[in-house]
Amino acid sequence: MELKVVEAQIEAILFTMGEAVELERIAGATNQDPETTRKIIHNMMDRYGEEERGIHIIELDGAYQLCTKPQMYEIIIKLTHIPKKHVLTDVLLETLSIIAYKQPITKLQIEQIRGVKSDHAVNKLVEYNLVCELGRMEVPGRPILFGTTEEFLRSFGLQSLDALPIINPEKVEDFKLEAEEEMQLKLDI
Amino acid sequence: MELKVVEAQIEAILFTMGEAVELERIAGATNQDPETTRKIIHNMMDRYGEEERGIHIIELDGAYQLCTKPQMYEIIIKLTHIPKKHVLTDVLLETLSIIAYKQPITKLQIEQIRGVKSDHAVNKLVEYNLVCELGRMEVPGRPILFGTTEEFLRSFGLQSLDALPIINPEKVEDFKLEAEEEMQLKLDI
Amino acid sequence: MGIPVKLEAFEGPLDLLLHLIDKNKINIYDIPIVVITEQYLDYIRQMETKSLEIMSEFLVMAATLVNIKSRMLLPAPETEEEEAVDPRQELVERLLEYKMYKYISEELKDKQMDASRALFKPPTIPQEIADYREDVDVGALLSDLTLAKLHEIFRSIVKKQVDKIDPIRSKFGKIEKEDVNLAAKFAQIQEYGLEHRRFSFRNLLEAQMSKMEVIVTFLGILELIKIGRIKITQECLFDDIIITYLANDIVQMEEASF
Repeated sequence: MELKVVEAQIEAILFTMGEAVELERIAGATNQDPETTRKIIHNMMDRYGEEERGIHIIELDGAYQLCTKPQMYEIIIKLTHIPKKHVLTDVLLETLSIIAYKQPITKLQIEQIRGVKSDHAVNKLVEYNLVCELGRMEVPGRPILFGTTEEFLRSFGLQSLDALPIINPEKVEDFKLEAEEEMQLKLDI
Repeated sequence: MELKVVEAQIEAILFTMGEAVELERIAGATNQDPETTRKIIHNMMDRYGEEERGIHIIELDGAYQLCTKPQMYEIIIKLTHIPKKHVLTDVLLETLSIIAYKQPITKLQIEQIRGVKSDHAVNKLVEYNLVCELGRMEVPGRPILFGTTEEFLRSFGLQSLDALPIINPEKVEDFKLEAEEEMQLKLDI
Repeated sequence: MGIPVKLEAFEGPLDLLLHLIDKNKINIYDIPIVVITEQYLDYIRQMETKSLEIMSEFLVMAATLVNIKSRMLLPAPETEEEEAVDPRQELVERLLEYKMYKYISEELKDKQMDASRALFKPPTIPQEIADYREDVDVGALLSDLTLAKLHEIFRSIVKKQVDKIDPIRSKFGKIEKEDVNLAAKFAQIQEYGLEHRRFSFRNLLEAQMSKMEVIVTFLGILELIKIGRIKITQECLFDDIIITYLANDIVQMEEASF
């Protein structure tokens, strides 16, 4: 087999495995004898080292691993420190309002109200520190109960949750009547 | 900064992050303007593609990710067990293609095209992270709008939604001709 | 008919219709409604589906076909300006659109096969970097959001919930769920135990009428083990479990720790 192809295979193996892979396993997968494989890998190591590359191959006790070069550490820090843009999407707003008014509430209950899986939205709100875990519900499975944080109250200048605007029970009644009338209309046609 | 150094930095970033990284973040970390960064990355993509390399860079809707070349698959499965991706049933594929082409789309609109209830299919696709909520449609009832995710692009090897197979108007014509040719009986009322 | 017909599973009414058109090798633009309608109704008759919802979707399509059929039998009304629209038009359009997506989903399937051969690598961010969490500026995040708006959003969700309740059907009577009396079942198992002393767990479960009864019986057995009134033995793995009743009387459920 052509040398270049074997090199590509070794690169792919080390990339996918992530961890250190023993020489014998690499040799077995690429159908080369171990000694040849070792030479090929060392040849690759030299090239990775010489060239301006971000990654290189290191040897660990007869095993090989791909990793970033130490001098790249700074750039990774820089990347992870770039502030991400955060926005409250409709999905997040909706989920937040349900949690604010219905707390303590489980993920399942939120999903029942919204009609769709809401894991992602709840996790994001937790990440944004607007929502937190309040404990667990004492039913089978012990699901987590969610509620709003102090940060949430502070942001809205609320002293406590009691200060949240209230949904008027009469309003709900109105909605019901409205819906009934609409339905009646449809039936009358 | 020397071009080679920036390239090495980009390689290190993509390797470390593993997942898709947005162009803006790469540009920010490497201190380049986005357009220059984009050119550098595309240049790298070409080189990775041409050279006998085991890995290459793919683009996903303005983000970039490192992965193995498809032809390396056989070698790698010799070494490691690769978890099976979700096998999509015909129902799920059908629903997914409607969402991909018609997004943003509501459940009701999907059902109108398919002629059957599609809750289960949509929920499964959301669960598999192939489909997500995009917001709400501003009509009475404010139904949820669905669209495809980055994971969808990745799983189907698409750079962006523009890379979706095209529904060619000629294809419609083809279907018609096909049917006519095959026609053995032309019954009419 | 007497001929066993193996019904294929159709995803929905359009799927079935496409199959019929395909089977008869006819042009989708020129569906012979009479033939297709008859075959369609035939399929529905043979269909064994317990789901009313699925069935009703097929029936709606059947009704549409019958409707088209009847409209085609009637003479087209003479209008001067408009050209009479073929009643099949809308159906053909829907069918074509559906057929397109079926075709596309096959294309996507191939793409997925190809794409699944590319392998990715999990992130390997050094721990100390991964631990870094920038503070989210909650103030900026909520800058456009007022309490009134939050309230409005919640109200519209509540309204949506209310809308979902069908005011007509919600007033219909309910189908009562069967009532399994836990206490009675608990006593019953013990009576059975007093009488038989050694008995098969499997037989006991098989004697139950419903899933709910099986569950309650199982719970009862667990409780009786816990309070030491029975013991169980099993010869081999997956063998039947033999229950031995140890006590000489019956305890009420209140005395047990349910």
